[in-house]
Amino acid sequence: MLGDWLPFLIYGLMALAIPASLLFMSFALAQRPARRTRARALPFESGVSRGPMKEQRFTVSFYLTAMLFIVFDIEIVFLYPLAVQLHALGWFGFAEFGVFILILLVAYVYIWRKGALDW
Amino acid sequence: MAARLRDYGLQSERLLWPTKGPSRFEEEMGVDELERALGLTTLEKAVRWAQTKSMWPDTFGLACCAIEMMSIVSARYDIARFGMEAFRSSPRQADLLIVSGRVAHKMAAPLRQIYDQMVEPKWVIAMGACASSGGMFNNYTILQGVDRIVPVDIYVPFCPPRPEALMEGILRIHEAHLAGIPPAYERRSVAT
Amino acid sequence: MTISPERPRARRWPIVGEPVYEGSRIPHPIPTVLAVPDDVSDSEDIFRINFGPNHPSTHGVLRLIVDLDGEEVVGLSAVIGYLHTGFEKTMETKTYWKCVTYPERIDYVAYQANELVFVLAVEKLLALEVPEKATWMRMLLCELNRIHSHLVYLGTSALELGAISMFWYCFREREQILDLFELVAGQRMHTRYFQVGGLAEDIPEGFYPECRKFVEWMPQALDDYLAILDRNQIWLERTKGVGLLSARDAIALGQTGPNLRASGVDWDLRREQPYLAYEQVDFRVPVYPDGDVYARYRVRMDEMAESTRIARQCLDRLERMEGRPWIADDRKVVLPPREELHTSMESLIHHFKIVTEGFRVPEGEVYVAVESPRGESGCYLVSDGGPKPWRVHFRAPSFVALEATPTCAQNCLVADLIAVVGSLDAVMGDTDR
Amino acid sequence: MSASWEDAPGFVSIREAHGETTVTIETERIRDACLFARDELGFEMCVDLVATDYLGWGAQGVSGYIGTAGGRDLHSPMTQGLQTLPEAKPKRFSISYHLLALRQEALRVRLQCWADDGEPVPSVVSVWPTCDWHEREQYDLMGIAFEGHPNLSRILLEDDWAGHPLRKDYPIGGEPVRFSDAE
Repeated sequence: MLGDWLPFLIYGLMALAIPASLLFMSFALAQRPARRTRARALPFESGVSRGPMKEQRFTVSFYLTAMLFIVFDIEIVFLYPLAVQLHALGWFGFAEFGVFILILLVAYVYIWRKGALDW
Repeated sequence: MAARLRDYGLQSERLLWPTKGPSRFEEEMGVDELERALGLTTLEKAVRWAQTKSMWPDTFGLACCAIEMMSIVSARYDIARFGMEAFRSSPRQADLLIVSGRVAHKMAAPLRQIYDQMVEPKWVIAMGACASSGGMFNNYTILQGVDRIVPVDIYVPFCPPRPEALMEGILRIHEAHLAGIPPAYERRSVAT
Repeated sequence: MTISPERPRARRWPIVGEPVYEGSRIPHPIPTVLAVPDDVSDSEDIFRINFGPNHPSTHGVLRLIVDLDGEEVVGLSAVIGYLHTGFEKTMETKTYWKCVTYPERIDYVAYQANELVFVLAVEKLLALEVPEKATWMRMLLCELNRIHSHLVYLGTSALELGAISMFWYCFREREQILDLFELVAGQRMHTRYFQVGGLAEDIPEGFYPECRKFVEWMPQALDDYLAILDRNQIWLERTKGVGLLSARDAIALGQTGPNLRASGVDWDLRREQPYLAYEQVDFRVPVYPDGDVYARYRVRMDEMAESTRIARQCLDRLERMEGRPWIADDRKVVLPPREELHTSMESLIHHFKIVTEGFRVPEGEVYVAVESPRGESGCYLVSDGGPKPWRVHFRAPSFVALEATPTCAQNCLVADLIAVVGSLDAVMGDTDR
Repeated sequence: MSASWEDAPGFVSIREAHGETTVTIETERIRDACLFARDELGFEMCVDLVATDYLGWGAQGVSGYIGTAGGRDLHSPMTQGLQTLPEAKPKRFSISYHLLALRQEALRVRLQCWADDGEPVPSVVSVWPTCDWHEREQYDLMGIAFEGHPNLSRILLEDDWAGHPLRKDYPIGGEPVRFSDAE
């Protein structure tokens, strides 16, 4: 039984090899800087950075936007199993997910009206 | 007879001057016959070849030469043929610093800091007369030549240099690197 | 969009359309620094970043110190001087002959306008009569340079707002203009083709058909740009209603040129104070009342169309001036022609005097202003009668345009700040001089 | 124009040259004169603000271009007889305000006031906000102290730069070049 999974394994390994080789080559073949100059450790701030970046708080609106993205992005993950099993589930699956999408639409209209989307 | 860059498939020198003999870089870096015949190459040469084929310049536009530097990206001169059309804005991803324009004393410190923050191996082109030698401004505010603060690989004359002149400078850097000539900061002490 | 008729109609105040916003938005204590409002300034949320000298979107080495509250710009102040080249001090040590090369490098995108303004200032002090052919050729080259400058503006500012392909379209037309400059003067930029007294050389014969070809092609290229950008929803979203500047604020901040005409002030030096031969040329002045980034973009697009019309009319006139003198023949100022040196002794003496010591400009002070692509570019020249200028000062439209950044950048996002700085079209060489 | 230049506050003299009018104003009254110019005479825009240093003005004597009976020493062109001496200036620095009236017949005027080294000049930022940077630049390069300016600091040069480069007694700087003709 395991045999027919072999091509998938080989394909997975090859897919894994590409990022691994990128990482390895850029690490192994890179030229080490000759002298650790102080300026290299500084953050790049268009050429006028004085010291390491001091701790700065981010406003909450970034966090809000991130949360909204997660809510609406994970929704797509749930669509994958539906797509794979669409024939098996037939109309029942379609209706089921219609309700799922509908609920998310209500959420979308709510946050749109609340103004969470515009900055 | 020492191998010629043409055998490496490098036509740059020949584009401009087909009948020219082996360039000075080749005489210095002779390659023995066997290795060339078998097409073998050391890992280091392969890495150098990869580095020259995607040497990304840093957008360091100062003055009039910056306008001509912009036009080498345009369709007519198209530096993309040498894999260089991605003008990186941060020195962390840039290999080549084209100082295009006159450097005031107020700009010297940021220039030096950006040069330090660039990744190795890095090259510097002093584009135009003002970057190479202060040009026609010999006064209190202009740095008389960028090589006072950063080691420079190639000086491109004219004011402003034609895009072809700048590309000639870039090709010279590619050729020098392929022939094994180390960048300027290794040959010369890093200018204090 | 209203295009004012060719001849100025009687009006007390040249403002067109209703004001963009009431009152004035110029920051109070210091007009050029947007201070962080008190209620927000003490919280640590304010994030200060440097749009530093080496930034892809500031055209050249402008440094903006921006205080951000999240994505919103609440504080802004500009630091300039990273390209201060000391033109005025250097020109005081050069004779007038050598000085003509310097102004081109000040505003290196609109170099012909700077060269013209210095040469006109010296000629005004000398009260020198310039032949008609030279006047018309100067006007033609200045209009070509205006198209060139607006193309560089359009290419780079569209590139920053995401319309990357515009960069390649605009630089394709720009190459054609640079070929014309190369044909006329031998070099693409900084041609030094204007001389005190007229032109440096006669017009080469191949120039007229080449220029005619460009002038025929340009309107179609402009339609291509409009087809790409004008109905592009992203472009409209990013530019409409961003960076507002009302007419009163623009005048108070001394804005001139496209920035002023985009704020609804119907003012163009080529029509109000005609210099060269602009009164004999028929062109229209685009004025938009909205005062935002889109209005400035539209003003520059229409100006390119108008400049093409002017260039066409200049070509028609120039083609009828074959064999006319292209430089004044005042021997005290203009070098005598070479062949004359072999025969006449006076020409040899004049030639020697001008070359060694430089021609003298009578004592006096004069201010000449010209409509450069960025606005009113002026030259204040003081002469003590000697061969070297005593004081030269260039009125830089970009220097003044950057003063308007804090006013335009109020309550806009960081991304809009790039659109605003791009639309003000400031060239750093011009700002720092 | 209902009011004319004569009744501008601090009016000293008016001069026409090369088609331009130059109105000389007393230095202390320059801000009132600018307010007068903007409100009464309609000069809404201050186009430019320039300071000029007249140290050593006319010192070397300026000669016309005509040779003299005694002949000429070609090597130092300045030895001709002194034909003309440029007209003497009241004080060392002249500060010129170029004004523009956005009207049908475009009108330009130059308000000029004279100041010595270190003499404060009233700032006109309150009249025309655009003069903020112009004044900072003239302070930076020429050393004119504009009192009443909200943010008078260096704008073009580094903050710790010593001296004001555009003054006549400030050397051009740069490096000595072997073959230059600079005396």
